[in-house]
Amino acid sequence: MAKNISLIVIGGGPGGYVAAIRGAQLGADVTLVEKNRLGGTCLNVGCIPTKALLHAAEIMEEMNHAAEYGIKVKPEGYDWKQVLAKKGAVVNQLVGGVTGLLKANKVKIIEGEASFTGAKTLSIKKKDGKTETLTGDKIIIAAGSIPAIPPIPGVEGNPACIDSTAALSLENPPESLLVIGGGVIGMELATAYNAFGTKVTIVEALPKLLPMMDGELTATLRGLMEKKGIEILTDAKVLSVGKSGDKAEVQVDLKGTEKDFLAEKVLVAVGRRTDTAALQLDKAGIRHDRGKIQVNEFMETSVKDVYAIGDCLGQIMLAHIASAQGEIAAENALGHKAGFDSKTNPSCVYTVPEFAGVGLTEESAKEKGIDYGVGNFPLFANGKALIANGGVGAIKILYGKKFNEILGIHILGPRATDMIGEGALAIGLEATLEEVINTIHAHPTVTEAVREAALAAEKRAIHIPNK
Amino acid sequence: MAKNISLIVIGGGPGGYVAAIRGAQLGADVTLVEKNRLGGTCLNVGCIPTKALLHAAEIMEEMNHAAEYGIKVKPEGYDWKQVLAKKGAVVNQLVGGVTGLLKANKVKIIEGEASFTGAKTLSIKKKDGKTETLTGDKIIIAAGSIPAIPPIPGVEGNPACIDSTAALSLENPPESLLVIGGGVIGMELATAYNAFGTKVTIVEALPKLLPMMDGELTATLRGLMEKKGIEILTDAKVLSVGKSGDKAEVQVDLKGTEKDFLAEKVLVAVGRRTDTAALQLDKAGIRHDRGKIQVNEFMETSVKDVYAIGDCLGQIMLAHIASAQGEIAAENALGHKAGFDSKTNPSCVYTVPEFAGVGLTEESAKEKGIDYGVGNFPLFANGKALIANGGVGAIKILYGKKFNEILGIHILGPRATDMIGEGALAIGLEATLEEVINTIHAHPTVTEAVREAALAAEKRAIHIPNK
Amino acid sequence: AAVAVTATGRVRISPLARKTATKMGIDYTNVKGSGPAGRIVQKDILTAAQ
Ligand SMILES: Cc1cc2nc3c(=O)[nH]c(=O)nc-3n(C[C@H](O)[C@H](O)[C@H](O)COP(=O)(O)OP(=O)(O)OC[C@H]3O[C@@H](n4cnc5c(N)ncnc54)[C@H](O)[C@@H]3O)c2cc1C
Ligand SMILES: Cc1cc2nc3c(=O)[nH]c(=O)nc-3n(C[C@H](O)[C@H](O)[C@H](O)COP(=O)(O)OP(=O)(O)OC[C@H]3O[C@@H](n4cnc5c(N)ncnc54)[C@H](O)[C@@H]3O)c2cc1C
Repeated sequence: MAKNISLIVIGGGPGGYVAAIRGAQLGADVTLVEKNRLGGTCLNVGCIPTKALLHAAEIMEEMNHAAEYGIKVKPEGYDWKQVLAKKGAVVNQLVGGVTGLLKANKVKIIEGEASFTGAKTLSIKKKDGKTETLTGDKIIIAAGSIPAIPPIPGVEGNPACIDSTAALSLENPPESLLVIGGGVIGMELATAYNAFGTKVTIVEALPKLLPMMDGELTATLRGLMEKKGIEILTDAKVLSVGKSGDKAEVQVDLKGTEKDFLAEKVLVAVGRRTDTAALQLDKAGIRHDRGKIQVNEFMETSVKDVYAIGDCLGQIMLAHIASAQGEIAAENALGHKAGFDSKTNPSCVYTVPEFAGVGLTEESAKEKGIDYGVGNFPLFANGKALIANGGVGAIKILYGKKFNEILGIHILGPRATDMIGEGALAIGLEATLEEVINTIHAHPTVTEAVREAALAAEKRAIHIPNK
Repeated sequence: MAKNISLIVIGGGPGGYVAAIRGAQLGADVTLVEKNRLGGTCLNVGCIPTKALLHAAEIMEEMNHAAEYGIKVKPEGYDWKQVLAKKGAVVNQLVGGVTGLLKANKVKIIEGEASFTGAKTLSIKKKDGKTETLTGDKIIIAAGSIPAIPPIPGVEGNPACIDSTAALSLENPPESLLVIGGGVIGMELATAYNAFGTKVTIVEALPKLLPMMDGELTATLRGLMEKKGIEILTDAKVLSVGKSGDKAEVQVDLKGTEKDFLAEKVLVAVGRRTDTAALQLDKAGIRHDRGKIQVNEFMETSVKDVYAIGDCLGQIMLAHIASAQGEIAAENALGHKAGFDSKTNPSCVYTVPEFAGVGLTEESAKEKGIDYGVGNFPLFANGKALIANGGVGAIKILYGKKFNEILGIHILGPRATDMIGEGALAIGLEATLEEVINTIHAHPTVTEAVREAALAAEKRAIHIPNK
Repeated sequence: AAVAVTATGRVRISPLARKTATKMGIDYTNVKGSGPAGRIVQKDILTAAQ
């Protein structure tokens, strides 16, 4: 019997564990090295715990609106310990699931930190104190990322300043929270704590929140969040963080004028940086740009047989991208040929309502000089949305003027993050407006509004007047 | 200027009002005749009020589980008047919307009942008592349907026996409810009243509930509903309905043995029949099968220039089908050419969790002798579903063995009715497993499980072991 | 229906139609598409095969 190819995967996040499983499926002897907890950022301190917290927040909000629907409840606040316990239970169940799946796929797990000592040799500082040398036919790096600390005076070492990880395990919702950064993480945690009664202020240096998302719908979302009492400042730069009693005092430059804000906690959510320092990439000769590993579309690094995927590339930092790249790297490592293409990549923001987009935004279409048209449909004209959230939100389709091909779909509304699946498939299959229109959309659903947005593009929407 | 084509639409439901708007968009002078309320069954006593009631029911259920998520509420029951008021407000808003849209499209509305007096002439018995004769270049019949009363002794005239319309406006949730018929309407109203504390029993004559839906997932749903305390009997025939005090006594034949059930109300939900008696179809020579109007794929009846759509065909009785056919009929009436194809038609059931399917079920694939394979993915292995409902449900993909083309997608789980949009598009675009797999599905969403089901079909699912 | 070949010379064809054409050895570049926006669907390939 021929010897199996040996594959080492560094990192057990959604990039690494998926690569390990896919590698095992394709017949490799797989070893996975993880220095912390299986599941990585995503399962332990990222996607999953934020969404668990947001789910509790959503129930909290729903309680407050129950009377409108004729459901009588006396809201009695929350039991924060139980909120965290439920979140922890979900995380543990999923981490347990991943552990079980790795075992079922006969992946060998080493608990420890890997560093390169040569092109294909690793030294593992194990949790049990021992050091092990490891070498494999193929290596996939999936080392992920950690919160970036911005060079703002007074942030580092300040106990009032927390990162997203700490924000997911606070002892109690703070009475006030200032969020530095209006990206996805900042907006989601702002949404969650706002529901738990925290006074939230978001400070974003750029003129626009959520850089990946369509600007028009982002503006609508901003208005909705402000209506809920979240204060949002854009074009606003945090100058420094100081102390005032047991609170943080945050100096903000608001287009030239300085303003001070007091907050019990300051969430620093300005981005994430790759966690590649410990890897000693240079010893292997792996090309990187200040810690961001460079790869081609096959996820190959500059060193033969070494691949890299996910957040440690410092490009699109999303769990499903890490997983998609993980499958691709494993396939290429095992002699298949697959390339990565981000065109069907959905971006989701778990605000209330949810926000999701795929393909080009109006901003990116303009930037690329594409001749595009827009179909817009407001959700107040959609029966299901009206029932679900009073009809708040809208759907927007961008299409190419020449062939009517779908360039982008953007959804702000209930269930947006799941409805975007249709949009991604439409873009993947190079569908045109006609094909979306010819697909029957069930009544009463929010997806009907996707079809209506396509109809609106052709000035023949049924449930709104066509301008 | 050339005279516009005149188009008469009979019926203002989702078939008729959509046909009227589409006709107006294409330049016709449109008159719509409605004997009752604009919006038809769907808006007034169908899709919309049931979903509004179910939304309240869902909040009710959520309250009971809030503590698990750390949200402290004291459930204090419901205010039924407010439940109905909220439902009524949604209905009125949507009916108002339709009325406004018809006006904006310059559709002339006549309140009255239409009957044919000749091939293309109608007599309208108006609400104001007058009679008007109407004739048009083109006529679209969208007369819809009404609840069928089965020939069960003791049902007709029995005040304890109600139809779906009455079930949507009860003075109070009954203490007990026996539902005759395990179709969509029966299952949805059972779900709603169960949440409001009614003791519900469903009696279905056939061996299977929900005839349109995939059997395996239907069985799962049945188990979930039974766990909630709903009693479900299949292969069970109601023999007669009698009285016992102020309750109805229902005699049921359970595979040979007779059993009696007491219930405060008996919901008769055995199906619907076309509402075409008043139309006097024979006077126009329109071919029909006991009131079901016969049409071809262009929605043309046997009489030139007369079209029929929606429930009055007695075929697929769904609002989105009526609307789709309405657009097609209007286009054909106005000189375009469009054919109706039901292959992308999604079927949705608003139970908890939701249930939706598109394309072939396993039953129909077998019946057609198609060589199919199945990919199955349970939602307990999906992070978002785990957060949303504890991971209850599953996704199932049927594909052709020869080309891997998607034949059917079936979803039991949170948000199923909106997620089926991706499935319908996949079938409409003749996608294969590969395209679904190559489409990136966002994390954490329930739609990831659609991709996993496709992976499972190829024995390479990531988050479950592959058998 | 429009011709399925776009101005850029690409053929608009459904995945199932493409697989069917490959399996049956049919050159689909000149097949007329009957799907929405002129996309070639499986039916067109089966018709062309006759
Ligand atoms: C608060 C928050 C919310 C988020 N929400 C979402 C969301 O909703 N959707 C979404 O798509 N993305 C979300 N993300 C981003 C997502 O978590 C990441 O994109 C994803 O985890 C990246 O996966 P990865 O496998 O590349 O890296 P990671 O998940 O970071 O995993 C890397 C793993 O490698 C290990 N490791 C690193 N170096 C070594 C070494 N030298 N030796 C051994 N082990 C090592 C680490 O311990 C870690 O476990 C969120 C992130 C945060 C912080
Ligand atoms: C409880 C319930 C729940 C439902 N839920 C759903 C669901 O979730 N999703 C879904 O897709 N479908 C659902 N349906 C089915 C849906 O309501 C029908 O398929 C849809 O309304 C059919 O539309 P239509 O326009 O053909 O007929 P209808 O909506 O029945 O409209 C016909 C209209 O024509 C009028 N009319 C009839 N005869 C004449 C005449 N001679 N002159 C003038 N006017 C006339 C009637 O008054 C009526 O307003 C549900 C039905 C019920 C009863």
